[in-house]
Amino acid sequence: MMLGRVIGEVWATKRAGAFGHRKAMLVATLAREGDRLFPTGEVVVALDDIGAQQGNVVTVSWGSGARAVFAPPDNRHVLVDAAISRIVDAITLDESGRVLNLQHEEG
Amino acid sequence: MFLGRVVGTVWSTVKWKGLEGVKFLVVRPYHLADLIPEVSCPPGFSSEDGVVVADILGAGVGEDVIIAYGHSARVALEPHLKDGQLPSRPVDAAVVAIVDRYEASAQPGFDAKVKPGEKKTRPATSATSSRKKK
Amino acid sequence: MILGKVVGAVWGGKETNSLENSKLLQVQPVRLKAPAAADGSSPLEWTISANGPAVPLGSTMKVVMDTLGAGVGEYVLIAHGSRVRDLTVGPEYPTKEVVIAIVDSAWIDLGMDGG
Amino acid sequence: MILGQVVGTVWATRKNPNLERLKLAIVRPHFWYNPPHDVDHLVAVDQVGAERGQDVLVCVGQPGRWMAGTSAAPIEASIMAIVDRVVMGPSTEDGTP
Repeated sequence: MMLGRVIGEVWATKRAGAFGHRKAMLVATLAREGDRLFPTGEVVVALDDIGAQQGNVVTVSWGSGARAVFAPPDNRHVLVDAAISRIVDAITLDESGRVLNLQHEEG
Repeated sequence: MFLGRVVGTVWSTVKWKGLEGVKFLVVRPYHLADLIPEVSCPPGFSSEDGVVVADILGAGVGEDVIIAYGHSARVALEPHLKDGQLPSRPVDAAVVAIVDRYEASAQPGFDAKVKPGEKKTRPATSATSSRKKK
Repeated sequence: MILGKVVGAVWGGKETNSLENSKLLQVQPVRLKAPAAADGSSPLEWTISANGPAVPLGSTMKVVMDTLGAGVGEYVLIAHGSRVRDLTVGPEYPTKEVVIAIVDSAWIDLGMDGG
Repeated sequence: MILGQVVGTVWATRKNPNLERLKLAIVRPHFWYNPPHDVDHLVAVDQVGAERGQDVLVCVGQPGRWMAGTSAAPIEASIMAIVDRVVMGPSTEDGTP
């Protein structure tokens, strides 16, 4: 699983496999140093089933982990390799419990 | 999977059991610039120098091949496997096809640095580079 | 796979018991580079294990698990991944890179590889 | 998935039998995606009939093999969708694209 930030949205009508009504979001994966998040340069497309918005910090699950977000992992009609699994509200930064709050800028 | 050119061979007699009859080839992966001179690739991609791949299709030096990694590489060495059967050859890269011909050309289209809501297009360049097998 | 030269064996008395009686090798990844032929003649063939020319690739040495009895100075092919490890040494070993072949010789076509 | 653009096609007759009759496309990724191999292009099996120039979504791993009907198909990447539109938000303060 990786931390990422939603930076865009992808519309694809002609597609194989059951995306269903779900949106495909463009996600830039993030690394963290101390209390700062910064982009790794990696940008992927992850299917979103939980309503992530532009600017949200999220967790991205890969491969069979991504398919597990939608249905039993060996479910063969969910044809994805990345999915948003959590919208992150805050990150505890250290043992003292300092927290990095993440406001979700709306789109 | 990606395109590369076979540039050499590695011989080995002492190797893991199950790899008999498998050849090892040195392959230099193509870069986008090799395929389409005027197209730049997004930042971040470094250049891989050369990779050794397993082969049972008999690719020769100088031939273009398609290389796959991981599970795809292992099943490439066991074409008779049935769905659900697990491959057993311990390799992580292999030739899955020997290229007859490829064609590639620059295309107008989406540019990564796009302002909200707008899709920029790049001028089309018609140069098409294609490689026939020698 | 990665081609590398065995430059050392890594011994140790104290280790996790999942490493017992396993041999660890220090391997320097190399890039095949044919020596410049005086007359630029056709591709050269050389026995790489006789200290043939090879340019070290990158700085990081790898420590890999030997499965075939490779010795210092020999060249080996290293495969990566937990599935490869499971198929060779077995899942109980704490490594993801194993030797799958000891190299007898290697050949690279000078013209093809652009040096 | 990987967002990219179809820039070419590959024809091959000598290949793994599980790749018969499958169209092989050359894809230029629009972003770096931390590929398992440090190569800046992709060859993907085209499962949806994408044409050259179209933006597509490439899926890596098992889904492509499921589409081909067998886990024994040496398919690492498959084009799973043709992209109609990409909308990117304003680049945020930490310089994300």
